[in-house]
Amino acid sequence: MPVMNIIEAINNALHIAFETDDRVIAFGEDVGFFGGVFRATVGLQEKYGVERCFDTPISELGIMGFAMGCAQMGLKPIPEIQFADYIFPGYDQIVNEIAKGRYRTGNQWSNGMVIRTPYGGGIHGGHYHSQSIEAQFLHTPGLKVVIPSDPYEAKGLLLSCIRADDPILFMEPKRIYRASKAEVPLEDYMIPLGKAKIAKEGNDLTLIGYGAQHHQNMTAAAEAEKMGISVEVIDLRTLNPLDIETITASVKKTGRCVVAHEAPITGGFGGELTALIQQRCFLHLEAPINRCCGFDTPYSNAHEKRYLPDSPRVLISILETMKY
Amino acid sequence: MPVMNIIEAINNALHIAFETDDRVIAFGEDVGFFGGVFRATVGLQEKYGVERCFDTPISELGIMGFAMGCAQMGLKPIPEIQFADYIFPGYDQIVNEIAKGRYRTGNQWSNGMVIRTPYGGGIHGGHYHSQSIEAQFLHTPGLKVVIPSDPYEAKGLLLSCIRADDPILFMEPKRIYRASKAEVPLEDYMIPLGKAKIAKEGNDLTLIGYGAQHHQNMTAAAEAEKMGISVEVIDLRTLNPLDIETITASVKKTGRCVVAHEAPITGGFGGELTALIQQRCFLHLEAPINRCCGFDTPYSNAHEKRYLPDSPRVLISILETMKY
Amino acid sequence: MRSTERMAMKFETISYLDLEGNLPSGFKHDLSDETLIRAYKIMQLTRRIDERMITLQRQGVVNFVIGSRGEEGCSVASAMALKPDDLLYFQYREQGAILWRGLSAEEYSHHMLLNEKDPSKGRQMSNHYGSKKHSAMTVSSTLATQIPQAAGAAYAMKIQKKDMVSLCYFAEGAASEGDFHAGLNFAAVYKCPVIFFCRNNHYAISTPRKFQYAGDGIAPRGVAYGMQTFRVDGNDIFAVYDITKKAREICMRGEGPVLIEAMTYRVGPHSTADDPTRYRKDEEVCDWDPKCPVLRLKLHLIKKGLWNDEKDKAFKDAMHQEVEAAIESARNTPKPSLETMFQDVYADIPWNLQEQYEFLQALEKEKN
Amino acid sequence: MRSTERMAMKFETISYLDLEGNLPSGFKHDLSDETLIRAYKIMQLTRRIDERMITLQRQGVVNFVIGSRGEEGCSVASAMALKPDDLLYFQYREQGAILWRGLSAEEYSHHMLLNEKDPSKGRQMSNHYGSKKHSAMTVSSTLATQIPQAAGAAYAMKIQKKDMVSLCYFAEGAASEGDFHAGLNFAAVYKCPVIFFCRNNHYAISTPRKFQYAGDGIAPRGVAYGMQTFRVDGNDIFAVYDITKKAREICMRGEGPVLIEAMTYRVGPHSTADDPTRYRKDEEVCDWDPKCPVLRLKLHLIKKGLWNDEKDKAFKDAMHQEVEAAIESARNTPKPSLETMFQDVYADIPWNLQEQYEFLQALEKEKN
Ligand SMILES: Cc1ncc(C[n+]2csc(CCOP(=O)(O)OP(=O)(O)O)c2C)c(N)n1
Ligand SMILES: Cc1ncc(C[n+]2csc(CCOP(=O)(O)OP(=O)(O)O)c2C)c(N)n1
Ligand SMILES: [Mg+2]
Ligand SMILES: [Mg+2]
Repeated sequence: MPVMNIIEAINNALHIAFETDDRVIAFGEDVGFFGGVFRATVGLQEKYGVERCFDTPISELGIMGFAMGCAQMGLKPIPEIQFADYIFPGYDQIVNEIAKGRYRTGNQWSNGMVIRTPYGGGIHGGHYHSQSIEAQFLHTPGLKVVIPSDPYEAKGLLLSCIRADDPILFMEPKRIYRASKAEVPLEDYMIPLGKAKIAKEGNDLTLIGYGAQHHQNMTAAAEAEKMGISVEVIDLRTLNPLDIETITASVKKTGRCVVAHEAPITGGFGGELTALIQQRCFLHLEAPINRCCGFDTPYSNAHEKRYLPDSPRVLISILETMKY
Repeated sequence: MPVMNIIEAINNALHIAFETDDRVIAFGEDVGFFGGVFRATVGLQEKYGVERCFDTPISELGIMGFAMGCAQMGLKPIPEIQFADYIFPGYDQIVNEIAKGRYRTGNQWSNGMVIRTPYGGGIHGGHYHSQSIEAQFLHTPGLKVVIPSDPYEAKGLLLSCIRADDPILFMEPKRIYRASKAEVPLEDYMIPLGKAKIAKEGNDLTLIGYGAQHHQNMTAAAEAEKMGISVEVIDLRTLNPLDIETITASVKKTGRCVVAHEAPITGGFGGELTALIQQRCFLHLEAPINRCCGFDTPYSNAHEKRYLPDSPRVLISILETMKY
Repeated sequence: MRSTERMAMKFETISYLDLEGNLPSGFKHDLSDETLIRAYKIMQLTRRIDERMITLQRQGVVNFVIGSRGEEGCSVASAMALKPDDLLYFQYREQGAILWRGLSAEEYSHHMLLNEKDPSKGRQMSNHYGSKKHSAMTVSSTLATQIPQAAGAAYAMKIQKKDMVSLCYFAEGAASEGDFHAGLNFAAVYKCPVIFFCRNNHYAISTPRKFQYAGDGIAPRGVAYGMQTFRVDGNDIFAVYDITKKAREICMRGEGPVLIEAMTYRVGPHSTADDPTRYRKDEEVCDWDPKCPVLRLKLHLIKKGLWNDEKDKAFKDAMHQEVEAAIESARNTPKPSLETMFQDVYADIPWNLQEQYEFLQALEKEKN
Repeated sequence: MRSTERMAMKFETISYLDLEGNLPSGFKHDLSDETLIRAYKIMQLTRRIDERMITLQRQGVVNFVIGSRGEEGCSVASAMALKPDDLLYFQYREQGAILWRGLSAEEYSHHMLLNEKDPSKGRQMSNHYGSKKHSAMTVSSTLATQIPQAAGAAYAMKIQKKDMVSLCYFAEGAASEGDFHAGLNFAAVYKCPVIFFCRNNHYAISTPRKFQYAGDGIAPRGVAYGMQTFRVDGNDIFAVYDITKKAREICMRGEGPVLIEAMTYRVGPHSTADDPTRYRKDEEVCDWDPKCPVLRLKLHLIKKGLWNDEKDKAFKDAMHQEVEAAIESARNTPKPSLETMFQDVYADIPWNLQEQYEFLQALEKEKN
């Protein structure tokens, strides 16, 4: 089985999607001829023509609105937003239009599409090439959100998203685009949406994360293990719909929980997770659910390393929670 | 003391702000000559001239960007977004630009302004005249969020916002614009930001809300009282920065908590409140913190009454939490 | 074009039918007598439904109405020039087009009363019509969002090699939104077969055009995007029809999108929530009475011997009855069921919605 | 203007200086010899700093650089035409303008190395300069957002009755954003004294202009918004200076905003993260060598007897030394302190940031 990095796995998934379904099209800034600034769409225009994979003018709202029209006419668009930080000019089209399209039209039309966008910090990008935007999209009925954490997951989840019938925000952890490598089958395969993955079993504490953060979590769990703490690590994969069963089963087993994400703590998805867990596992909890997250500042370039909830910080949260 | 409704109190506050500070300007769609579709800016153009209060083209992103430029030149803009549902075309300007302006420029420039917008359901507005958008702005370092619940609060909080030096989203509960009446002094007065109000003291359970929801909460608390349950009702007033002290002191006292808001439960501000409270009051909690919120659907016109977490539903949450 | 100070770009307005109902001598068109009569009838139907809905709003039966009085020419004549499958994207004041497409007064009333027969299942405000079987996209309140969507839909038609265009209605106020810019620019770049139909009706709620733009209206923007552009008298159904038809031909020849700016006037209030006497003079409104598109067509039909007062009365009596019956039927149709609240958010119903539905079901049961 | 099929709006390009450095006979300008020499020096300084930063990026000293090679004429000559207080809003490729304003190589280097002397306290990526004392707004990565901001700032200047304009730089790619539409339209409606300066440099990263727009560039849009509009040769400092000065006069006469489209070419890569050989031919780039704005001005200065090879060498030697010293100084300046991370989010530090700061302080202490 070939070893791929995340970009290669995504590119591979896109090629399979284009090959197996001619309703699939992809577009965005620098996506066509050049193949995307991160090279995710390389080869698609060459192989499937400029009508199916093309460059757009620089307008995220245009990209989103255009994608919605394509979807309404039965195509399956995969628009790319070059950096997640630049998705906001298209925010209205996504949260008011694309997400509500099926409901609003009484199921006469729907907007199945996959909005691909690289997100997250760790690449010296400062305010506008580092943000983790998931929480800003997880308060939006009608929009699913999926975040893979490695090449194998990325390919299988992306293919599932493309073949689903809902609008889906597919956030790609750009920091580990090339650093994360795994064996990835060349064949067509899908990983079901809405199912979290128990990446490591454990009994003392449940550690929940997704995307690039998941790797920090795994490292922290390994460190904790050395200290005799058995951590169960969950990679959410799909944030909406959430795999509430896997989460509650785990926390009921361990009685302790840490949630970690890069985005600022206040108003982040960790709050939602905490609220759900404390409600469903209240009598099992032996300590408050601890959030290990980005700080409530804009993303500062100079302080990037300190900003991110890296594995040492996750470990601190684990220890704090164990000691409680 | 005259009795005013919320619109009158806001209008009165704006007149005082215009009178006492000539850097203050107000603009937005239909805000100038007409005085706003809800009549909040009536009389400003007539009294202070078209340069200080004016109509804009229909572009929320334009309104926001324009306001930022005005602020950078030392004016104090009070842009209006006609309905909170229409703030999203201006989302990028708000969350990426206005909120981060001070940080990004190293405090060379700042963007003090008050973005006024009517929000919330209960007026037969369907998807796009009913949304409660606060959570989508509470994950944004640099932006404060204030929501008054009655005319007295509205005037005093608005004047504080205008005189603060930060960008502030001021969300007005349009459902009770005219229904909520109170004695409001004609004089200039301010209510400090960042301080919640204990609207009713109680010992058995803490009920937290803001805006129009606060009145549902008060009704539910009165009902509960009849059933022998003593509810402490907190009106947050400022959502960011949050008055964490008042909240934790109350929950530590009561040991039980219900959080209520109109916005969909998933990803709403109730999650953040829950996460903070369970962490800070863990050992005092006798039941999980209960969220009584809007459902995870777009706002449906036909089902509006069932959608809103009205006082009967809040009461159910109170009883559930008491029984736990 | 030279770079020059205060450069002027002035568009003339194409108009054929005069205020007395005359067409220029020698003017040719391909509209049959039956089509003209139907156009007149649909415009009258549109007006009648609007009037009745406004009354019903006052009576509390309907929550909200956006009338199209004075602008029926824009919607009906543009729809006439298209094929029935061409996809319409509305702003909200184009009910004439969907009625032209054959949506019945009854279907329209079901929507306006937001009952269980409303295709949108009562979820939106009224006046947010849409019907897939009439190839008419459901209205969205958020202004201008439909413009890039219409461009995208047209792109799909183009690469699917359909004999189809999309037509996107919007008004001069909405044209200030960023979506307008993106939609027209994308369409021009990819030569999408889309007709952008702008109703320039002088007002955006209370805001007059001078606070909406400083140029010569919306038309010059089309030229700037590199697309073929026309300005027509929106109250002249012959001009609107002729130019929309031409626009469709341009699209189908692969020459890209077309912008049409139709000059008209919002005779009524913005909506039932509006009181225009607060911001404009009655005289201004009266000036537009003789320009009424329905009146002008009627005068034309009479001049051509196709119509007379007797026929008018008979038609109106029947039509009014039809409208009353439609409203009656809509009033007697139940509201959407509880479960529709949780359907269609996604293709399937996830656990959280299922839980919420069950909670609400239990609550309703308790109540009853 | 008649509504017509395939309507053309073609702008001519204003240019004075030819490729040999000659101005048309009889051409008059008000630029002193010293100013011309300074313009040349600042363009060379800009180019040198860009080159050095790109090298430092390869060496890992700087993270990210956006060079302005080939476009120094746009930035420097436009800044020359303004008053020193006029507020500049940048896209990111206009370092020439802030250097013209007097920002020193050392100050520039402090920013590029994101050290504690960077006015933005190292918070943004490098190449996001800004300096209040030079009336030059800090760059934001998010494209086009500065356009409506510049309009708003100009509005404030107008109602505060200042002798001031704002000038907003952006490029042809950014002009596709909704912010462009809103910014120009608002400015036109309120007659704001703002100059919109568009560098049309052929590419937006890899995307050539034909996928950016279908019209005749950006200039016709200005006309559509009802503002005075000019297209200039962006590599001719005399044309850029002359038209920007005219534009300022138009603004100060209260005639509203002006759009200038400067035709130029991005000679280098988009940024240090880009490899243009993947999407364009070397020949295309070479075509622009003789059009270089620095070269053309140099030839002109030589022809006028103001400059020669000897002077050039002496100037460059000194200037290079200055740049090296600047970089050295920046390299020796410490990074911003931990507390700067939590400052300036709000006017005051709220409890949550205070808690987070204390947590991080404790952590750092533990580490050391
Ligand atoms: C994005 C957005 N902003 C504001 C509104 C509120 N609004 C509804 S209609 C309207 C005026 C529209 O004017 P115009 O586009 O000229 O259409 P007309 O009503 O004249 O047909 C406004 C401001 C909205 N619906 N959507
Ligand atoms: C809103 C937004 N979308 C996308 C980007 C990513 N991006 C950075 S520069 C650029 C190309 C800009 O091209 P142009 O405006 O022509 O400027 P030039 O680089 O040619 O000077 C893109 C797409 C961004 N910075 N902001
Ligand atoms: Mg209008
Ligand atoms: Mg460019």
